[in-house]
Amino acid sequence: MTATTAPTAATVAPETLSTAQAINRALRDALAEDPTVLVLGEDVGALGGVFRVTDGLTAEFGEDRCFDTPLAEAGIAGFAVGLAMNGMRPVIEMQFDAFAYPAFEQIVSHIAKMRNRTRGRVELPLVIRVPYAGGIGGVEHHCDSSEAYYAHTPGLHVVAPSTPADAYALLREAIASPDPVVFLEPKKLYWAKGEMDRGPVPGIGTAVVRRQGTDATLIAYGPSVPVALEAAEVAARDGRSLQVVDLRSLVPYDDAGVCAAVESTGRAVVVAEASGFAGFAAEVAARVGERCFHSLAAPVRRVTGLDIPYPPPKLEHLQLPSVDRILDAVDDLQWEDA
Amino acid sequence: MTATTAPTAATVAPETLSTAQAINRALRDALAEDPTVLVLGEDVGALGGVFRVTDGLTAEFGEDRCFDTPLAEAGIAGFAVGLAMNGMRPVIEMQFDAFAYPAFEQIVSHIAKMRNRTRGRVELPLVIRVPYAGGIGGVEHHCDSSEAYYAHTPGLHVVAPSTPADAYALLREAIASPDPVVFLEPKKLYWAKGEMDRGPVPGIGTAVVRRQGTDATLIAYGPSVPVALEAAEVAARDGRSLQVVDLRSLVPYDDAGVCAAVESTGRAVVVAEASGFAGFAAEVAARVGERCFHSLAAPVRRVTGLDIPYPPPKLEHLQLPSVDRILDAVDDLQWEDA
Amino acid sequence: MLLDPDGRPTAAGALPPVEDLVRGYAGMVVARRFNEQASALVRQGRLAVYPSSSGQEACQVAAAHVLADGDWIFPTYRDTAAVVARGVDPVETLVLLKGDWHSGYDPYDRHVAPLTTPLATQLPHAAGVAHAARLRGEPTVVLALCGDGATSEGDFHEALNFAAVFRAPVVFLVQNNRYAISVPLSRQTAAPSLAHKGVGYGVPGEQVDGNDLAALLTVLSGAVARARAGEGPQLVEAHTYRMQAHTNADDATRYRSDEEVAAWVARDPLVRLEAYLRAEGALDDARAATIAADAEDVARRTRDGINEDVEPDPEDLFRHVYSRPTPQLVEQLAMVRDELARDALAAAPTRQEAGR
Amino acid sequence: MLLDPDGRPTAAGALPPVEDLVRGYAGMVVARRFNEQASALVRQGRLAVYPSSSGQEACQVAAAHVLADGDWIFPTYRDTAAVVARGVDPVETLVLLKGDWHSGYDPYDRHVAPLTTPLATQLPHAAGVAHAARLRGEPTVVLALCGDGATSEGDFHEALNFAAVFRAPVVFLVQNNRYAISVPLSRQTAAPSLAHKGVGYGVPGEQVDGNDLAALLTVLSGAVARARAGEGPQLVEAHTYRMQAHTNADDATRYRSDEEVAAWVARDPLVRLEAYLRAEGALDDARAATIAADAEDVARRTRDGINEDVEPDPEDLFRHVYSRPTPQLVEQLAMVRDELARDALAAAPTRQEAGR
Ligand SMILES: Cc1ncc(C[n+]2csc(CCOP(=O)(O)OP(=O)(O)O)c2C)c(N)n1
Ligand SMILES: Cc1ncc(C[n+]2csc(CCOP(=O)(O)OP(=O)(O)O)c2C)c(N)n1
Ligand SMILES: [Mg+2]
Ligand SMILES: [Mg+2]
Repeated sequence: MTATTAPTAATVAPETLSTAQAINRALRDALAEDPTVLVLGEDVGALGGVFRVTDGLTAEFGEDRCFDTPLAEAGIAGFAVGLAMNGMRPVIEMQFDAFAYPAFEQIVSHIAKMRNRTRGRVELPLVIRVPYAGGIGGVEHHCDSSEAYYAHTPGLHVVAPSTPADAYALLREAIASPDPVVFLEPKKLYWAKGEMDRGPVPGIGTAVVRRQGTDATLIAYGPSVPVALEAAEVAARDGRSLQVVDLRSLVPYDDAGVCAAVESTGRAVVVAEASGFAGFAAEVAARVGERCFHSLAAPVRRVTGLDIPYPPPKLEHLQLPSVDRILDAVDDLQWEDA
Repeated sequence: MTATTAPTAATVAPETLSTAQAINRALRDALAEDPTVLVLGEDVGALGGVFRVTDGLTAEFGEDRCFDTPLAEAGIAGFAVGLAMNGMRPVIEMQFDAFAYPAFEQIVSHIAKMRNRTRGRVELPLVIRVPYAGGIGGVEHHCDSSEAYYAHTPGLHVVAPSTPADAYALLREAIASPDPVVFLEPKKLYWAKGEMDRGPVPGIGTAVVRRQGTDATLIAYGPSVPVALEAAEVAARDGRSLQVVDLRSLVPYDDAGVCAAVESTGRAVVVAEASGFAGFAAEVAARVGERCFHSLAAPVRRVTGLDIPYPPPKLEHLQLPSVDRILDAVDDLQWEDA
Repeated sequence: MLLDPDGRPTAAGALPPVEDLVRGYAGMVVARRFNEQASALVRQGRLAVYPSSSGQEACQVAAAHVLADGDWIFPTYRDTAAVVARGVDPVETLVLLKGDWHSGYDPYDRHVAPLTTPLATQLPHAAGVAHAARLRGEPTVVLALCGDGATSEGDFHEALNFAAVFRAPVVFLVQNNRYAISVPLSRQTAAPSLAHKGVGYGVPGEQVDGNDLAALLTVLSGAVARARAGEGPQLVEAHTYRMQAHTNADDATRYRSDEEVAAWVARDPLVRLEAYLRAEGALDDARAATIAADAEDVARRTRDGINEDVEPDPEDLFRHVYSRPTPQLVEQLAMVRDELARDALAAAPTRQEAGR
Repeated sequence: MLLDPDGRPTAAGALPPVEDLVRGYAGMVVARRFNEQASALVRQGRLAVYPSSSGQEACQVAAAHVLADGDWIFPTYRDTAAVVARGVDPVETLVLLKGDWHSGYDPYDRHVAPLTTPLATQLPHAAGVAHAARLRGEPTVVLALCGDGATSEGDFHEALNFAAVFRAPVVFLVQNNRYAISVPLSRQTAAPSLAHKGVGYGVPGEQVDGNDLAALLTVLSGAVARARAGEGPQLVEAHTYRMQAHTNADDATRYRSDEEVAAWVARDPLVRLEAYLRAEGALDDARAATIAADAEDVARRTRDGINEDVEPDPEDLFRHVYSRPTPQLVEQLAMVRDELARDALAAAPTRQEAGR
């Protein structure tokens, strides 16, 4: 679980897909390969999901394999628990992040704990897909960054891809996992295209360095990765070399990879869209502070969402970590030459 | 909101109450003083609550003021939203921490956001009382430390008393507050007796120094405060002077008070019963790391619950921050003489 | 059904007073025009999203018209036309969907709760508001709206049950438009009707033709009166249809046939009532023109208001999280102020722009 | 009611085969003895807590006896006697309540889900298990238990609805013992009965005397057969009473009168069936003695097993959080190992002890 550089494109011209298409393909391939895989949720059938992520799956695999449920998230999660207890590998869709909250008890008290409760006798190989976070001009309840709730709950894996290739590979791994995985799909990246890796992609639990850099390390995940990369690009023009680490997986967390990265630069900024207070970025900052203390030339800074309910569309730009805000934080890292 | 020393007992012999009695008195006094205060939940009526916290309230104030509801936590929370929208000040009881999860959507999407949604036109003066955390030999779902879920949600105040006097004063303040307050009552302290302060008690948002010390600062709240105090007592015998800060209020968080305390010693250990990963202690550690960086002689350490589902009674001692574990962490704070 | 799809009275019962029907008709014309205007504003990029109630105007208007001033109504995202019919300013009604703020009107002004998006979550609120009024001895009735899909949520169950146990004066009106986005009613329930759901709570349930304003006025007025009289909550299922897609973002052809839509368009609630009123002589061209002009006026005000560029105040983000900002919010506000001041000062493009 | 409280057959219908009644009676004797033994073990400090089903033994035993081997049962914390009747080891059954671990038996062995504490949450699981079996064409039926209080939870609603929509073969058995801890049924529902709740889901609902084993066997077998035959989920409400407090920690005198309890003790399910079987000549003193001896044997095994001090393995805490421990758990395990090793080594008292 060491941070590695993302594999470079193979010699064959790689295929380009959007994140939504990559996830659709992962579901299709999993359904085709394993008859126990089921896809269920609200509007995942005929409609193909409100983001078209499940497009065509019912037509291809039939009503028994990909199907609409009654409109009840606790019911969906609880039903999936039963399916998983009895030989299936359900992949459930929560239509938007905030609409997973009705399922919170099922997720925290059962999905996360069933293996533990039964000393490993009952496994729940299930995936909770959550279209996640903001940046799409959505109205309230459609833009929550809810990862902290899940990451704080022992028993759940929490994954957040930032590229189509990762979305495909990590979702396949999540579906194959004997453990429940909360799979956070950054909504604003659904339409972002990217090359599908030909070679193996590092697995769940491994961070990757998306951009090399020597002056400071930006640690990001999911929707914040492209912003961090853009900030690094701008900083490079100002002569500052920023490394960008993509966590990819929040649980398990890649301590070794992140520490190695931060130790190589001695400065760190954590970038995350969720409200900062008691958010996942706090864990990253605390861990880096604990583990890399003597390598740090400056306090670990966080660039996160404000501690407010997600703003209405006209104001959401103020909530999202921007290139400017990241660069301001980098500027604050107590440079000797400043 | 500066950390102050808890007021010392007045000259009149102070009264001694258990935490449960202090909370009962706060409810009784609030019901008596304000006809809009209502107490509702499961078994809060004739039974007086499974911890007897609401004992006698129905008898004294009648069925309209303190009453049992159907067994449905989302319903209780949602019903309370309506009561609060229409002139009441409901105080709801969630029977145990984990049984508040069915109400998660109501808490996160409505209770926390109603003021914000309506630009302050609709206030929700309501209190969610949660018998909270472990140490009582309870079976699964009866010992969760769920503060991180609430503290991460903008719009909620989160309070966790550690003494009967605080329990009384903070609950009175919570009931009087125009904002929703999640009031975390450490179950294992329900029967702990303490003196009721005669003088004013610092308000919500203020941390207090419970014990003076010069070598390192222990930062704790709720059920961990007595453990931190005990650790400081033992350490004193070993010649190490530990300061103990009781946060009392997680949201708002007393940055000024905590920083002043940590800067006075240069070393900090955060103590909390919840699983550490992405827990509230991470926020404290991250903030102290960010704000007191140059005063810190050692990384901020956390002594928290393990990242596992709360253990069964026979093993819960391994989950709880113990005096030994706190002292081990203090030993790790890179003492020059070590 | 008091009026058949062609607007002819049926034998099912007496019709409401004709003034109420004319007033209801006028309300529906406004509602339809409002729906069309809002949909146009989405296409023009002035609203972020709009879930139209086109086809459901009889429910929307009846829900507002059966209530007394002190009563409350709890709308969903789709019930903007009901909110307008209740007397809320149309521009304020659309603030959520424009994206300036989460909610635009003062809920206490006309006793209209904020439009609620998480399904069925407003229903227990309605029960609580009703119970608070009852504790004070006030005659308030609360009308709570939801869709067929929302009846599957646990909150629907808990709300009806709380209301029933506490005999709270709530009328639950389910607009059964047969779909929850794409999911047909057969995936929501195996019960003979949604009104049957009342049985499990001891709540009287009734079905009504949701495209028949006359029937709706009669059934809902009855339910409101019973609730007000202390008979406890009431459940009404109105059979209706949304003639448009779920929202502008939806593609309804993926899950509904043209024939099905056409059959429902033939049951348009406006056409039906207009036919009746004209046949009765209660509506002539002159009156119809006045009504249309009023509707046009609402549309114009809506359009003008929405087309006005309001600069939402960033400081509002911090003002209403708590009654007083926390120290953390005070710091964050200072950061945002500083950023905005720097942005404003910068004659040169910001770094972010430069980076693009 | 097939047998009246005095054990006399009523005119309500034919009784099940007498062997089934004798087997059921034997099961109830075991269940009663098991309840008493477990309650005694709480008083002796060997169990952390025990929610007794004393008085509800007919429901407990019937629920287990009507199922085929491949069927599943989903119990609550109160249904330990049903779990034992299903063939799970009594000591393993009590592990949760002893506090050694959260669940003690292998759910796949006898197809018994773990005892579930969060109310009604197991009901959607039951629907999912049933649906999975149905997808594979297996004849499995799932019997899911809950109490009267639990019917108020949203999960009850969602589970019945999912089962109905998917025609999942689930029998929902509500043991209506009239209280949810202290809260009486009148605070849970205003419906004429809990069986009426089936109506809102299109699920057939039936009421049965929950202290009449004969009636329970008949009604539940019928429900299981209909579910197995593809008729979809079934709801059965059994009227019963817990003769003890909610748990040992409860004080039932705060909310129930002695008279009420006495009236229900007079309807003891064991007494009633014993009277009938003796009257029929199906039970004599010799057979009763054998049954009592068997029950005594179960009690002894329970006592012995629970009295055995199992040292729970601390490493189990880390072993089963995920299929493979995360790096974080590996570190935490190392810390705990180190602590335990130091504790073990320490001849001197630990610092913590010294501090006390
Ligand atoms: C708790 C929750 N889950 C999911 C959604 C997403 N969603 C918005 S509208 C809708 C369909 C609602 O159907 P129905 O209740 O029939 O109302 P209609 O839209 O037909 O008026 C869904 C699934 C939501 N808003 N809230
Ligand atoms: C979700 C949830 N809320 C609250 C509780 C606490 N609690 C445990 S048992 C109980 C009463 C249950 O009553 P009922 O469903 O009638 O079952 P009974 O105990 O009578 O068998 C309550 C409130 C719980 N276990 N789960
Ligand atoms: Mg609908
Ligand atoms: Mg009960």
